[in-house]
Amino acid sequence: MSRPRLLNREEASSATLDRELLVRIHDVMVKARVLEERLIQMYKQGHGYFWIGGPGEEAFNVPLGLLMKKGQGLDSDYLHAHYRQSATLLALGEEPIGALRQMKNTATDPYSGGRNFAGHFSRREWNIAPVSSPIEVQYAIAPGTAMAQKRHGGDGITIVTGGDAGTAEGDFASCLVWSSRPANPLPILIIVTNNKWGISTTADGQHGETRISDRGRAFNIRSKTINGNDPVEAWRELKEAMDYVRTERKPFLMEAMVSRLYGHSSASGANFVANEVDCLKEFEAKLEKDGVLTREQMEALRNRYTEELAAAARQVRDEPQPAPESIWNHIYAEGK
Amino acid sequence: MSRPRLLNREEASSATLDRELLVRIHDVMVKARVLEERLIQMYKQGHGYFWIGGPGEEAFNVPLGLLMKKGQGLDSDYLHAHYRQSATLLALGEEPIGALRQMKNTATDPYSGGRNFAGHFSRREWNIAPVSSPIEVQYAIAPGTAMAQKRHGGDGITIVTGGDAGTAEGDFASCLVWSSRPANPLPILIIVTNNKWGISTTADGQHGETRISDRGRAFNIRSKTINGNDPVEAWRELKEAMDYVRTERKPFLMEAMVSRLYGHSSASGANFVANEVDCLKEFEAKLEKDGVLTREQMEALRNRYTEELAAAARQVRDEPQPAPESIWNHIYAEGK
Amino acid sequence: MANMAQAIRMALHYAEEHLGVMDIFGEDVGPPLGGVFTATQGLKRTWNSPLDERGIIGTAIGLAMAGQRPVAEIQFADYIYNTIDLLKIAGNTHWASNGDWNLPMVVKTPVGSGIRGSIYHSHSFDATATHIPGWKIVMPSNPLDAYGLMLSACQELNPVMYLEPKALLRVKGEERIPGEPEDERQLSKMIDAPLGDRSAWRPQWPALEPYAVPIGKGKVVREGDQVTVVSYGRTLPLCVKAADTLREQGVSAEVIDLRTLWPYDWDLVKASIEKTGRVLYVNEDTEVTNFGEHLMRRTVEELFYKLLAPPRLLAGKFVPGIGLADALELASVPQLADITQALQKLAAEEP
Amino acid sequence: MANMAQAIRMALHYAEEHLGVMDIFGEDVGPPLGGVFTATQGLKRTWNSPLDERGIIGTAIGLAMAGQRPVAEIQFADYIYNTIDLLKIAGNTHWASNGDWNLPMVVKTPVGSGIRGSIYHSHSFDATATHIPGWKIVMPSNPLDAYGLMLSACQELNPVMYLEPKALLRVKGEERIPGEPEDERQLSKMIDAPLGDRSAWRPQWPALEPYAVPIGKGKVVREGDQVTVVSYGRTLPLCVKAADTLREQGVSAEVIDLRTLWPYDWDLVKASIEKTGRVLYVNEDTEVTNFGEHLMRRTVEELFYKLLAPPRLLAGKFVPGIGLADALELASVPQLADITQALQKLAAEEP
Ligand SMILES: Cc1ncc(C[n+]2csc(CCOP(=O)(O)OP(=O)(O)O)c2C)c(N)n1
Ligand SMILES: Cc1ncc(C[n+]2csc(CCOP(=O)(O)OP(=O)(O)O)c2C)c(N)n1
Ligand SMILES: [Mg+2]
Ligand SMILES: [Mg+2]
Repeated sequence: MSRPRLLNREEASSATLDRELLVRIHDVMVKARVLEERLIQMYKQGHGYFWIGGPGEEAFNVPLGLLMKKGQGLDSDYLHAHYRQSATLLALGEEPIGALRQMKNTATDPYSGGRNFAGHFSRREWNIAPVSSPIEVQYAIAPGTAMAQKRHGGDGITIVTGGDAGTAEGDFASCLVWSSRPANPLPILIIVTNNKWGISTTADGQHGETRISDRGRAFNIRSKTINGNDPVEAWRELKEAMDYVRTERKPFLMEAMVSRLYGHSSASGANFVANEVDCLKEFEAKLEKDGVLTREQMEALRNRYTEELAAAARQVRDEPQPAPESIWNHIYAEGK
Repeated sequence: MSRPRLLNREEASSATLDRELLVRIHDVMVKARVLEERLIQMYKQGHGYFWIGGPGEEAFNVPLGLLMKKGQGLDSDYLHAHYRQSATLLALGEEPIGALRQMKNTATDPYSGGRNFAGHFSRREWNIAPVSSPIEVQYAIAPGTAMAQKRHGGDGITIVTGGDAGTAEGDFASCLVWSSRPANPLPILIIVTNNKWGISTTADGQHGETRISDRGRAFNIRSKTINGNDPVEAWRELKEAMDYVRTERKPFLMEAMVSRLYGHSSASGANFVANEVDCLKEFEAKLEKDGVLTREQMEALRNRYTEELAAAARQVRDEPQPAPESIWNHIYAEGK
Repeated sequence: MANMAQAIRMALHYAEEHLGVMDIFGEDVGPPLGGVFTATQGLKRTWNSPLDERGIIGTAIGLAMAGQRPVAEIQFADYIYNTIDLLKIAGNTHWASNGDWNLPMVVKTPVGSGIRGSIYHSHSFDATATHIPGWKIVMPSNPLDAYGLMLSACQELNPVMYLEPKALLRVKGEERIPGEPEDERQLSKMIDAPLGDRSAWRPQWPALEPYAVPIGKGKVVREGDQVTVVSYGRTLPLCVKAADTLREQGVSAEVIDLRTLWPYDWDLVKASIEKTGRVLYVNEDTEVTNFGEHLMRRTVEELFYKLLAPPRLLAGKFVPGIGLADALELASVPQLADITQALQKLAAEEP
Repeated sequence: MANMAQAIRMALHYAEEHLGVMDIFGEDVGPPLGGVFTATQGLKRTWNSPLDERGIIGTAIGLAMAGQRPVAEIQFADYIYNTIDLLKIAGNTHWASNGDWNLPMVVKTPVGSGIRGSIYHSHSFDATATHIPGWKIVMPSNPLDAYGLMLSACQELNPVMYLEPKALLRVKGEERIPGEPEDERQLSKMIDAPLGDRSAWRPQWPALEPYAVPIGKGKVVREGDQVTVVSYGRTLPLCVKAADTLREQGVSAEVIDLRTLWPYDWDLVKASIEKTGRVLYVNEDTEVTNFGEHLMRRTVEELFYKLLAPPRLLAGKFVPGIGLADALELASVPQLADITQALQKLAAEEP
């Protein structure tokens, strides 16, 4: 289960990307959706206290992960993510059971040892900065890794993601300022996933901008708004933007329009929302129509992941909770 | 000395504003320059611990003050200023001796009772919000008064000013966000006085923007960069912008290019800088050339203000310092 | 009886009707949600702000300058820490302008543990708030006090920090709020927003009456003469329970609800310690540079020779966060058993 | 002898040469100014940042994630208060990620009164900093310690807050920094930037040697057995002077320079109080929810029955700012006479 498998090597007839790639994207999208649905179910069954995650953003987040240069250190890409990024982690090859462990706040939770909410990934080995709950702080932090990469040379870049409502925080502006300094422009891909919501607040009353990406233009940052519900467009646009950042060593601002398929979080019920575009559903219709995958193949895939995740959830159920005295662990790093 | 006098009522031949107005602007500009020079001298003679102020910004700040609707409450204009705004205060009719008192931190200091640095005005009676040292916080605060004015109706507006370097703080972005919300656009004139410096740091390495005013465009805020060294242009542009804000009840972002004629503050020596445009010198050359005022008239005016300010400085010298136990006064406002 | 969230909502309704409050705002404070804890449902003067805490506090300051008596909310105190400079400005504006300007404004924000909030929905704010001069700081421990303190806060001429113990927001009171209907189901029908579509819903407010809990006044919640325990917020009801348990064991503990953290009711606390000679301070903020340490200092400074035992503090462990797993949260902030034990020990302590 | 600003500069030079420090940055930290207190003149790795404290702390965190060992400056601690959330994140990242990430970074910032800085160039930061878990916090009171603490800070695996008592930055030391030339005029010629155009100037660094003041170690600066005074930063030399005056009056005071505020050298403090039975804590932060109150709590908790008099705190008055006029500043934060008096009184106190 560690790497998305390539189910079919024939060329897709009418698809706009290589068939193999379409299948691979679809595979991870399904896996990510199934993971999030499992997390929601865990919450509803009392196997976790809080859920927040990224169902509805898979079409964007999967290409992002597949296009990242995975690894540790300045030659690889850094990701400063928010809490809707599970699909990106899976696309990088992460085992989904880690997310279940965090949901159940077990001692085995690989991201926080049972300390943090679901969706708060951290994996230094892959340059995944720890997700922290305060909105938008990652935008103030990301220029730091980008600056180190700029000095280091090579083609490693920094990627930072966050939501649309959060761009009202000054940290989003700080990111634009620090990334575009003539003294030292940074190799950073600044991403906003725009689902048009901040919890219960709709974007239309709060955003004077026509597009959030317009804010980059003022800084002479190359900027674009894309349809994040289409994995083909997302792949192409991300590839182009990342190539630009990698080679030009300059910032790029991308706004991706996405959906929020289960509301904000468990605090708002975590129920499926019917009136949003479901990127997976649309993609599957397209794959079927184009003859890339059959309905049966796709259902088989979903069933397999559903079973795998159900098994993983059962496994996690019996894993130990952190011990009370463990609160004292890791306050300070100690000499190695 | 309370109101700028009108020295001459004839029409200016080639001047682009009404002659009376030109003379009035010139009058306050001279007075403001002389005031700042006096403050610097006080500092250098040990009659104050720190100087910061606005010599070099008079061509912009005087028209601003003259165009403001002076008074208390929602029907008048609010000013959330930074520390280079003496000329605006004088244009409103403020007595310059208050600034000397603050410089000498006397108990009679009308703005802070000897507590705050020079240039930190406050006058509730005229809607002049207290200047506070932290850069750019006024941009986060100003939307509040503008919002009250919007609800109140009428044509009172809020004006906020600050420096170019400070726009890197998130509060500048907050101001743009809060002013341009589709749910409630605000009657606010957002001003940046761009002198191309932040203490010792030049703008060229730090600003990816071509013009700072471009940042307003992303929010669909009407925005403009003007030459703040020309009082005629400043008057005209400010008038137009203020009319727009007053009547449309919408935000306007104005960037005014100005000079920093005595360096950042006394911390950097407070010496005259030769290579910056001196708006007063240029304006006087123009007034002379256009026959609005003669060299002699202008020198007489300057001499008069110089003497008045010297006398005021002597007066302030003997005024009492605040008493130690006065630190306990005004921690809380008490029922009236 | 009303719960604390309903009590706050009713107080804000009273304030928008009678006290000149013109803006009740913050993230998700307005319709449709009416606040993540429902404390602002159905009010007339609410509106949703951008997701920008600095803008929220800044705008509140500006509105206060313009005399609008704003009530601004920070959704969780965990997210107030990028605004400390602005809070300091709000607290120093009157002083720095030598009395020229004053800022009648209220900042309300939920604090503390108790809802499994993990690292970022469990923060206390009392230590940080009490270190900022120029504010008045209140924190109710029951709905009636919540109502009375909010009414007082909305009449203040100065900035008031209104801390809401989130673990208690859904807990019902034991005393009726003046004007509250007898039947709590009726109250809920009248003022709680329905599930689902709320666009047509309007609350039916009961005929609320004014009621003041004066800022600066604490309250003796249990009288006793052997040991004093001073607390506020989430830990206050636990202190009461502990005192009741102790009483069964023959130990008489006096429980003081501070209610106002600044300026606090030292006369009340002092009189109690003079009587008992023993005092335990309880709060759940992290214990280093903690407001309880200030109270201990004052105690030692003024009452050293009257003490029968060292004053004690029971507070949150000095760790970087409250972990999500139950065991972590319970080990991090004072629980009932911790308080009971600490009181027993203190009551029994001999040199 | 070098002054403290020169000592910090030399330490940073050592750090950029030998300890892997790649970025020394902040507002006006780079050329031409080299910092508003000259502490970063002539260094290779300095650069001027945008005027954005949140960006400065955020970027430092990012650089630390990437292993660059940044030294970030906040020009005055007065302007750090919009970054408390980020400082908390820096302090909790290791813990929140269960040990996955660590952040080797230093934040330096001038603190305190003594330069007629008025409301916004006089702030202390010790109370706020010590309330943030996960940081180590140091504050030198002389150039040699400043040098040694900076070298230790730059070798830490964790965030270090380096507080610079601004009143002491221009004060010369009594002990030589290892490698510092004998003649202080020569040192100045070598490493102080000239007035006027500096574009062609390059410093000539002396052959500096490593020297460590370990984080967590205080120092007994004057031995004594009748009363203990514990301080740090600006007030430390005043405590020494006060102790010397008292000695002439026949009172023997032990003076401890804490040097590290967190984790502090409790063993040293405790041993001294066990000897003297009397302790005065001195700092200049405002006195409510003050770090000295934490030290007092610890004292009472552990040493109550050994105390001959109540422990005392002398700190800044709880007012919204330090006023510009001399009388205001002197009345707001502890001065020599205040310390001497407090010590005299404490030494003489009888129940
Ligand atoms: C600084 C801060 N303020 C408030 C919150 C509470 N909060 C959590 S998510 C959220 C809305 C975020 O909206 P957006 O940025 O659009 O991201 P989305 O959840 O829609 O992906 C809010 C207000 C927070 N976590 N951090
Ligand atoms: C928040 C904050 N950070 C730093 C400072 C120190 N400081 C005072 S003025 C200044 C430069 C301001 O530059 P700019 O905004 O361009 O205004 P100017 O002084 O040029 O008019 C700095 C860094 C401050 N006062 N406030
Ligand atoms: Mg959103
Ligand atoms: Mg400037």
